[in-house]
Amino acid sequence: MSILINKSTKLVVQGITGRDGSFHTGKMKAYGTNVVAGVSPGKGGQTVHDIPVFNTVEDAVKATGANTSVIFVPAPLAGDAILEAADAGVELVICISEGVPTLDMVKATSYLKKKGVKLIGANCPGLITPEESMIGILPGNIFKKGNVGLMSRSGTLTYLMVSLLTSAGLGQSTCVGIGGDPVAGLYYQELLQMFEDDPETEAIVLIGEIGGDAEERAAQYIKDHITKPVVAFIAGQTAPPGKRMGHAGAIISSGSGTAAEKIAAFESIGVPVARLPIELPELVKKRLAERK
Amino acid sequence: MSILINKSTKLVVQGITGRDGSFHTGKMKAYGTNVVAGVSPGKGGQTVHDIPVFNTVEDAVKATGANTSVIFVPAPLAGDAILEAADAGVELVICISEGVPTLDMVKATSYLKKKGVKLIGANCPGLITPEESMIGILPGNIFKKGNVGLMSRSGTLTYLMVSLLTSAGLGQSTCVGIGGDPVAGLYYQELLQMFEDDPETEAIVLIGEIGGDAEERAAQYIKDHITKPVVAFIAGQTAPPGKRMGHAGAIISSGSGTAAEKIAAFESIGVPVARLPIELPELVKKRLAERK
Amino acid sequence: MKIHEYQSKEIFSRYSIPVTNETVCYTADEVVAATTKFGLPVVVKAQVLTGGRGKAGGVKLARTIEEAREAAEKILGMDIKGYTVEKVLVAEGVKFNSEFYVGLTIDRNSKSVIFMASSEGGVEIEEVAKENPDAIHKFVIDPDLGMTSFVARKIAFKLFNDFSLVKQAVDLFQKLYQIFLDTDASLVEINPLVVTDAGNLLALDGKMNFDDNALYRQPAIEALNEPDEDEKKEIAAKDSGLTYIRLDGNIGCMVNGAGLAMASMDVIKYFGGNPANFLDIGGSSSPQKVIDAMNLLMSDKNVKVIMINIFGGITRCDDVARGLVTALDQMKVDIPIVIRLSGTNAEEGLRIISEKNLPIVNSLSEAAKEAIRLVNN
Amino acid sequence: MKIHEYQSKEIFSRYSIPVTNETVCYTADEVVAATTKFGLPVVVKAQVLTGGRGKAGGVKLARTIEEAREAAEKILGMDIKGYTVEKVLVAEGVKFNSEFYVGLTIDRNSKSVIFMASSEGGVEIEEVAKENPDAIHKFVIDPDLGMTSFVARKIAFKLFNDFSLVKQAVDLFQKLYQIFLDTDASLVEINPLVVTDAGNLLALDGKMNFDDNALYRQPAIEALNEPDEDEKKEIAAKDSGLTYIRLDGNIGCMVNGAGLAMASMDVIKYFGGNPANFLDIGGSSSPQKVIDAMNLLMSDKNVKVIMINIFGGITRCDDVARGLVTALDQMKVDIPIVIRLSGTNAEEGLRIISEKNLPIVNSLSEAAKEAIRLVNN
Repeated sequence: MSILINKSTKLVVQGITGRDGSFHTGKMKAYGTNVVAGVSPGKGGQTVHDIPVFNTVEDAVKATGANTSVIFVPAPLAGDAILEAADAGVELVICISEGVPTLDMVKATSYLKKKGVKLIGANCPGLITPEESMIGILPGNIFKKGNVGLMSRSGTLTYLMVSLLTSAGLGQSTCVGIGGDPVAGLYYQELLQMFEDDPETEAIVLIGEIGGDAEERAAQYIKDHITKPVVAFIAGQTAPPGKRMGHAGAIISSGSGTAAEKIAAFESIGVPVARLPIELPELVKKRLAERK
Repeated sequence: MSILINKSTKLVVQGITGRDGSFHTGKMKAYGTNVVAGVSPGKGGQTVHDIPVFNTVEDAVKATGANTSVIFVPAPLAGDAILEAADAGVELVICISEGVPTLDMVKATSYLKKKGVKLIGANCPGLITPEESMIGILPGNIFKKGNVGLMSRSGTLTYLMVSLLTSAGLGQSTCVGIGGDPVAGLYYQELLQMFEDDPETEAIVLIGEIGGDAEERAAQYIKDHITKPVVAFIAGQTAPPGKRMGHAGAIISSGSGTAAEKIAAFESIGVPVARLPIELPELVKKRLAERK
Repeated sequence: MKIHEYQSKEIFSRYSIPVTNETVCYTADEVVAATTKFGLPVVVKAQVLTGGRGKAGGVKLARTIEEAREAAEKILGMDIKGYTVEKVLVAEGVKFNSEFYVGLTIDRNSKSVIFMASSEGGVEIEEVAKENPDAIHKFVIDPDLGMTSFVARKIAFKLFNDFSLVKQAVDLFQKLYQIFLDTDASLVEINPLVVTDAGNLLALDGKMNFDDNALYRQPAIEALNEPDEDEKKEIAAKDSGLTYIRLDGNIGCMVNGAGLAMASMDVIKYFGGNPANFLDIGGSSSPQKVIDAMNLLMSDKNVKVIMINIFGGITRCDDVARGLVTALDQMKVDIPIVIRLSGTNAEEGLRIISEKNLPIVNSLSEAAKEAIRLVNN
Repeated sequence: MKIHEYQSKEIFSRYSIPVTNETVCYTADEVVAATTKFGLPVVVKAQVLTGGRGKAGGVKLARTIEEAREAAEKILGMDIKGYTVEKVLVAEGVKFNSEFYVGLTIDRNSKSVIFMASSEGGVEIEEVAKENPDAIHKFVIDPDLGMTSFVARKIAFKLFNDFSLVKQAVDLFQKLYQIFLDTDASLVEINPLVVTDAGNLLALDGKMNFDDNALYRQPAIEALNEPDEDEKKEIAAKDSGLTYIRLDGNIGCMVNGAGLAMASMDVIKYFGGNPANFLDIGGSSSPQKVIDAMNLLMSDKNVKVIMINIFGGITRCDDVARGLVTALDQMKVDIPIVIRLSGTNAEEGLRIISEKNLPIVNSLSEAAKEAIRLVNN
């Protein structure tokens, strides 16, 4: 088991003929992800890495039975690409594109909710169920099959954390990068519940960052609904207020959204928070040991 | 039993201070309908027929627990009034207003579907569960409690049909005027299923008219899903093509939507169609007798 | 409400949808002048608010100035289905290699705008619908999404293989949808939409109908209305809250409700009579409406008897009765009247009317039979 | 992106939202002229792209021409939180009897636009939020519905009892929402929205922020941008695909990914160092980006050591390595560099870089410690 994706995931890549789309399709395929189709309007009939390209997602889904889509199109086209994927009947959409206008995401998330389609991102690195399926831009070699579920607003910070976990012998059930934009798809709560319900996941790692109150809400959700051990890390402990740290979300405004507040929220409900990345694996092991 | 409304229906009247709203509120109350609130922006705090008036439907629902709304506002405001009712949490909205722009109805029906709220109308006379609740502009005295479920695209034609049924000793479980506009709320199929599921309804009368293919679709639905006896009547048997007969829907175009086609659709599946209104009660009795 | 081809294409132009170079002309001389301006060949097309002008000879290709003048002289003044041609559209001839159909209308079943597209353009779409329904692609437009790029692209790929045409079509489809919303249209059609020899999409013809219920917020559209004589009467009726359609019989009908009005006509016909009109006085009546309705009925000289059939609901029978009494006081009504009243405030209505000593009947069938008897007297 | 009060109110005016009579001035003489034009009293307000100008003395009421000149002279050139006041807004004094707050922004939790309204206007809304959160009414706007009349009415009735004010507010709220959508705003605020003695709503102040991701389709908004020196550097960086924020330390950081960049700063601080900047070279890197990043780091004279921390994903380590090698060939880099590379194509990257003989470390903690050691040498 795992969450969201596994061996039976059939992936369509939107924007497969672009530089990044093509490159990462190769990487995904090499990892073992079942990439069944690509989409690039006007390039239907071509192939990329031996994968057939279609003009529309609808055509791709009809021809290949794809049930999941990953999006690599330029930001101005990403909102429309998300809508197209949902309209074509996939169950899960992962949007890698960075810089998507917020109002496009407002429209997209509203439509996907109506359609009952799950979204991850935009502006996210994707997700992986190690040794089964990797979707997005994650460096597959650092992941290892195991029992830690991980979710993160960050991309490369996730890789660092995962490589520390893997080095410490802690494999992962599924790792999800939820993205750093103000309006995004699945968030901590939904993923926490999925990991809680997943028999293969024994501990959950939550990697947060400054800005907004998603971590505080997650802490509340953990208190109310989660029985499995959770360990957290918060990036931006030393970030100055009022400056946007890359992610649209990563801004501390008016004395709220600080790392200190988030760390306090977790620690007050017994979720340990690593101060240095390198402390994380030990905290996970400790919590797992306590449980047994 | 009955469908849609009964003794426990708590009604709010939108546009209660207008001429028609006020007049028909009095009629509904006199019939025994449980009218708990009225709405008229800027007139909150007043009363009409001893019924408290609120500025918004939300206020009315919060204060009175109204679960159904009827709308008597001018057509340009009706689309917004439907949205307001659905947003405020009622389960059923009946829009009496006539002349509502079609695109306003497109928006309203889409929103109500998302919210799971039922709509009847616009441009309809309302509905009645005799001796329990009457909502709209129906002349209550012609109805009688019984076992015939009736649905109609027309208003006054319904009254004629009902008075003929009542005179013949055939009471009604619920009678619904679905309205004659191109885009409307509940249609034949949904109501057929409700009557099928209602233990009190023993026979169903469907009153149609020229234009569109709603009757043909209803015939197909009856064939596939309805076990109770159905009798039909189609208005406009002699209407000339290309002329819009009052209802936006009642137009015969390009040789489709004619009464002859609709009558044929019903008769081909064994649903008898009255040629004159006065024939209807006998057909109902005959079908009921055949069943027993 | 309908508008002419040239008016539809003026709206298209305002949204940068490519249309032919063209101008509307009222005389043969103007046609010749326009032809000279555009260069040969030109197409001369009757502008009438009805279909079937092609079959009636209302569209002609002119390869010379003389042919243009001849075409103008033949078409101007021509009668097409009862409409007299008062103006023609002169359009520059265009070379094209394929014809498509695109149209937007309201779909009752999905309760949404529906986009129809077909590679079989240039012929009547109703015929395609009958003979080869699979050749018409239909796309329900989610009102929350609108005509987003991917929807337009999905449609465009059904019609075109060439990606340059797909891109033009996406733009054009999005504009058509915007026009539909902006104008409260009930139909927007391009037939044919052609691919010119230069590889560009072009609207060769255009058609728009509008939602009458929304005209109150579309003054610019309403200003384009050119009602014929019967329609003027219908519009005047509508301004009084009445829906009136003139027919060719002799029994004037006044009914409340469209369904009941149609059923009343059906019953009259069933018993061998001929209704002179459809007249729905609507709900929410006031006495004045009844007076207006009586005036309307009396203005039709064919009417030999008046049959009033009212079933009160939102219409109150006492209002109708009061209006009728006032009308009879104000105007000379020298033909018989048959009345049936029931429903809301029927008793009060019957009491009011009783002073005028009019024949009151108890059922629609009786009313129809009595009206027929009176007209045959 | 932020704009000034006067620019926000110009946008409001374009949508017929009533604002005070006002004009922007750059000199005291202009302020006197504007005062003469409007009549006394006037309010002179600093126009700076930061909050808290009121507390800083940047807003003054002038009851005489002399007071207006004095106010202008005091405010122009004033420093507010590091921003120099270069222009003031002179606004006609208005008599009003109550102040409200209305604002629109994006709500992360509902993933929608949210409308906030409060009867406690005229003070900082953040203070109201802390001290009396119930005084702020919040309404999530369904993106499929938008600010329909009933939604605007629901909000308006929370603020006003007088129906004339409700009607004005409904109109104003609908326009504000339209502005939000039309301009891709991230914040639209009127604080205070006042009721004048004449009983009219009036926007006394206005504030707008915009979604940087959408500026590409908002050229008119982007043209209003007035970046300060640091922001200009940040914008130039962004044009190269880099996100750069200058800080006051001495360890120059080059990291890929915002989260990792923040964590790298945290680790440096944890071990007692001071980062000179936040620099995210983003995903989808090309060698040129690394060259641009190196130039940016070297342009800060405080930087004593450079720490590069790359975890390849969409960023390829070989691209970074190639860029770095080229940069070192092109420019004089006389300070030490500490490098950590892992992830996509890390081996190839390390191979490329090995020719330059740079110190390569294996973990972030090690990198931070090494950088600190080098800076302390």
